[in-house]
Amino acid sequence: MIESNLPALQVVLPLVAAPLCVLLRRGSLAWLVTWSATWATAAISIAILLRVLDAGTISYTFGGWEPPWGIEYRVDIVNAFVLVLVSVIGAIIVPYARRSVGAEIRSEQHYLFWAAYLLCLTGLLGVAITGDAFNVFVFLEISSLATYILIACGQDRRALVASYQYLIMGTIGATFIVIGIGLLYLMTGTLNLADMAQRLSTMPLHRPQLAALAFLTVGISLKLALFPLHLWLPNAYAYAPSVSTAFLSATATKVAVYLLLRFSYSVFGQSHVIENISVEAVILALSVAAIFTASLVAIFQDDVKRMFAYSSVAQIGYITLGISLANQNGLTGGIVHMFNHAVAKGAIFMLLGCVALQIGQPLMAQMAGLAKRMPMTAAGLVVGGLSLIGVPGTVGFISKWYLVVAAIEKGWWWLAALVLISSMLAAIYVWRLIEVCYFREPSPELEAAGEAPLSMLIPAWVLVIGCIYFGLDATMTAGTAASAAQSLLEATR
Amino acid sequence: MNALDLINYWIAMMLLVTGLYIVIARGNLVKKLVGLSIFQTSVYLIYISPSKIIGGTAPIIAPGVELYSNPLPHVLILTAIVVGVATIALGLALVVRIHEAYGTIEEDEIHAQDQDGE
Amino acid sequence: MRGYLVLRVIAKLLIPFILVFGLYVQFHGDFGPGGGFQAGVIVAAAIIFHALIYGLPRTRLVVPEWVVETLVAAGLLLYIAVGIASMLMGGGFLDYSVLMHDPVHGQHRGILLVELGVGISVAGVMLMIFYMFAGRSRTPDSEK
Amino acid sequence: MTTTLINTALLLMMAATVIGIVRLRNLFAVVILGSLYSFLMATIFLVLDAVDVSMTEAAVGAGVTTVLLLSTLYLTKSEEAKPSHTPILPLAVALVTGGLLVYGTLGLPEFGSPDSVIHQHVAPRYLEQGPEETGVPNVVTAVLASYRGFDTLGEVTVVFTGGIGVIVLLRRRWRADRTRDHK
Repeated sequence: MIESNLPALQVVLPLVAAPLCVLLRRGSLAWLVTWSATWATAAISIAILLRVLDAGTISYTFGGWEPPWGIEYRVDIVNAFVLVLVSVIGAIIVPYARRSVGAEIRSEQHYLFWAAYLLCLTGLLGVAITGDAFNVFVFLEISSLATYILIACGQDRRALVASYQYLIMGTIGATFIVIGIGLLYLMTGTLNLADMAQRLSTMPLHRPQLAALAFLTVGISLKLALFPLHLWLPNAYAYAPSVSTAFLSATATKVAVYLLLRFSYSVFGQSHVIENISVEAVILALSVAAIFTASLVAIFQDDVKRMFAYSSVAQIGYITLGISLANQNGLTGGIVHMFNHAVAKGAIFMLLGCVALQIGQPLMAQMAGLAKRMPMTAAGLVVGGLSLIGVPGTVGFISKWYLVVAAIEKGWWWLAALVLISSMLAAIYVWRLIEVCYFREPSPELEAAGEAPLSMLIPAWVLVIGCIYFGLDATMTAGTAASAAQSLLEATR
Repeated sequence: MNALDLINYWIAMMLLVTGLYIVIARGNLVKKLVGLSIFQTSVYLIYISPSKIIGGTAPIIAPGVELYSNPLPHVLILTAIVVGVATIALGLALVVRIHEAYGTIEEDEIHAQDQDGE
Repeated sequence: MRGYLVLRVIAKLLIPFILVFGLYVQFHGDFGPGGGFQAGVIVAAAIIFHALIYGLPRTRLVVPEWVVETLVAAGLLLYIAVGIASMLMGGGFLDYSVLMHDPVHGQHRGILLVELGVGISVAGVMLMIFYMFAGRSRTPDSEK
Repeated sequence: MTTTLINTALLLMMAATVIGIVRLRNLFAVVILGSLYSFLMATIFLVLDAVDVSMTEAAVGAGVTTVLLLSTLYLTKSEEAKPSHTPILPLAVALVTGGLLVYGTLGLPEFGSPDSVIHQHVAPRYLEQGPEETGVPNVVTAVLASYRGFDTLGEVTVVFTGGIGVIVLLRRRWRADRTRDHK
């Protein structure tokens, strides 16, 4: 019974835990519920991935109504990969979060924070797993509303403004997505993505298809913070509680990227739209712009969380760059970078949370001499930073390798050169941090501080070790990404 | 395309443009949310208008009625309305808190205060 | 509002009717327009009406905040519980047909239950939002 | 014919209301116009046979949203500052979006007649077999709670999330707050 209902449980488990947290009302009990639910969710996602690798696409129907009348969950290798990514990161953060949340959030709000965390996870998993267009919107909004809460919990008053701005931008994005889905429904009469793709493939090219593609692309780009629609992201990440930042930076944008992949390849892949217009060229240009602009801005930030938030915008640029290349290696690079960036950025923001526990909002000047007082934290930040640059032996190298190879395959040497040059920019801002942490005398704030507690360091270091392990042996990650890329490309004409 | 749809779409488009314009152009946090809500409702019109069949009735099955309007868009928009109000409620709660923290609900003044603070 | 006798008497008369209307909308949603969501809003409106006439402190005594918070979670849990029950009885998630011997009866039962869950949660959330906004006092600045 | 007329009249009134909302700077007036706007919208849904949607829009748009906006205004400010920016870029963005929508919708298949694709593909099953399969004559309820019941679970979850958010943001810290307020 559990076996056949795995896809439903994947989403229902964190969902049922959220109201339980509210009923329990005690922060520590809510944390225990969250802990159990997230780890079980992670286990389910791995079981699903194994089944998909073994037996191919899984379809699950709700309420016993066969698609397209009922809602269908459809898991192929692409979203199985995303499910594992999201739920494993979601689980690793929970043990870490206990101390961090305890320090940054008022104790009577803890159970609500955990409910919001679980709801956000539910929403993200729901978007990633579903095979129904309108269901995408509903779960996207669950995750978005929960995200606004997770951001607004920050101590700084600017967290409120950041959350408000994200609410405005996010809702505009979601409404664009609804318009896109509406146009698709009016053309095809169905909401099931597979049915939709099949019906679109037999249609001649006409204008509503173009408009639907445009609305969906812009709406999703708002959610994934593609340049120049990224303006909500830096403040949201900078002023949110450390746990929220770590979780969101690792997962939320990745799910949006997945959605872009799903619509542009699986839904529109066989229609006549894709071959007639060049969305790729636009996304390519924006990705390159994102990488360079955001990296440059990151160099001049004094708030370290904000610096890495801008770095996130740049890193998302690499992911969309891979997607826009639209060949085997490019897509593999984009997909594997979803994973690699999630691991590296998750580690960095978790370690910054350790710093925040000791000294509050980590500003560059206050982090001087970090290595002397918090050596493990500083060392982890260095590994994470090297991954962002793409130094061989770290995960970042794997992603950039695929991107450069893909660019060269297309004969675009200039693009390969741009990717390498942009790594220099990342090196500059990472070096700034290393210089401050290792070659300065400890700041007055750090003078009395010691290393963060192990309950926080161990989960963070699990991700740090992930940065190195998956950088040395990429057969698992890049292998899965490659077969995901292949399955996406096969779906197109 | 008959006249009914044309006027519905033109007005929906006008509402959409106006709503979006209010959201982006205005600096008052409450007015932005009003604009956002207009922007969202305009989309409801785009969904519901095509569900109507001329000569049909509401989709509640009754004896002697042959032609019903399409229930599916109705269901979708019911969901969308509820999602919309949850978003607006959250947004307004944020506005109340921002007002308490900054003493203003004008975007410019908030940015000015944040600049001074740094 | 201590002095408004007419308002208070009429309110006392009206509130039960509003609640009954809410229940009608809740349980008649399968035959006419309506359903859990609209019913939840109506029930919440009745209680908010009570608060407007008799004052928030008295309403908080009638319907305490912790009850509302429990309702918020309970409605959602009821909905999920129906889904899990159908899963335990051998169907898929939310497959109401397996809930009773006759699939159509099962469907009808399931629909009533989940609509009830929707109604409870929506009434709870609407009331909670009202409590939260009304419990917030004006900041000094806004009174200028 | 009468339907078309009523529909058109309501739509034009809505357009006028929205222009009022843009121009007015007194936020109380804006909120009341917003409430009127929602009522007009609810009436249009009624004309278009969407009775359930109409009821919800009246309860939510004209009711709940208006009450929430009014309480926010009570807690904050009711006058909007004069706009200080030149609104060319926002206008351009909004117009491009609207233009794209017109571009898309004008190419859609014909509506209003029972032959168009949305009345042919998925919906007929709901109308023809819905009452027998679910025992519920209101097809909207049947689709909402059964065929697409999982969406509705998501919808309740969104409401739940919104409620949690409002509690997180606005719940008073009773003791702590009082002492701080007195300082």
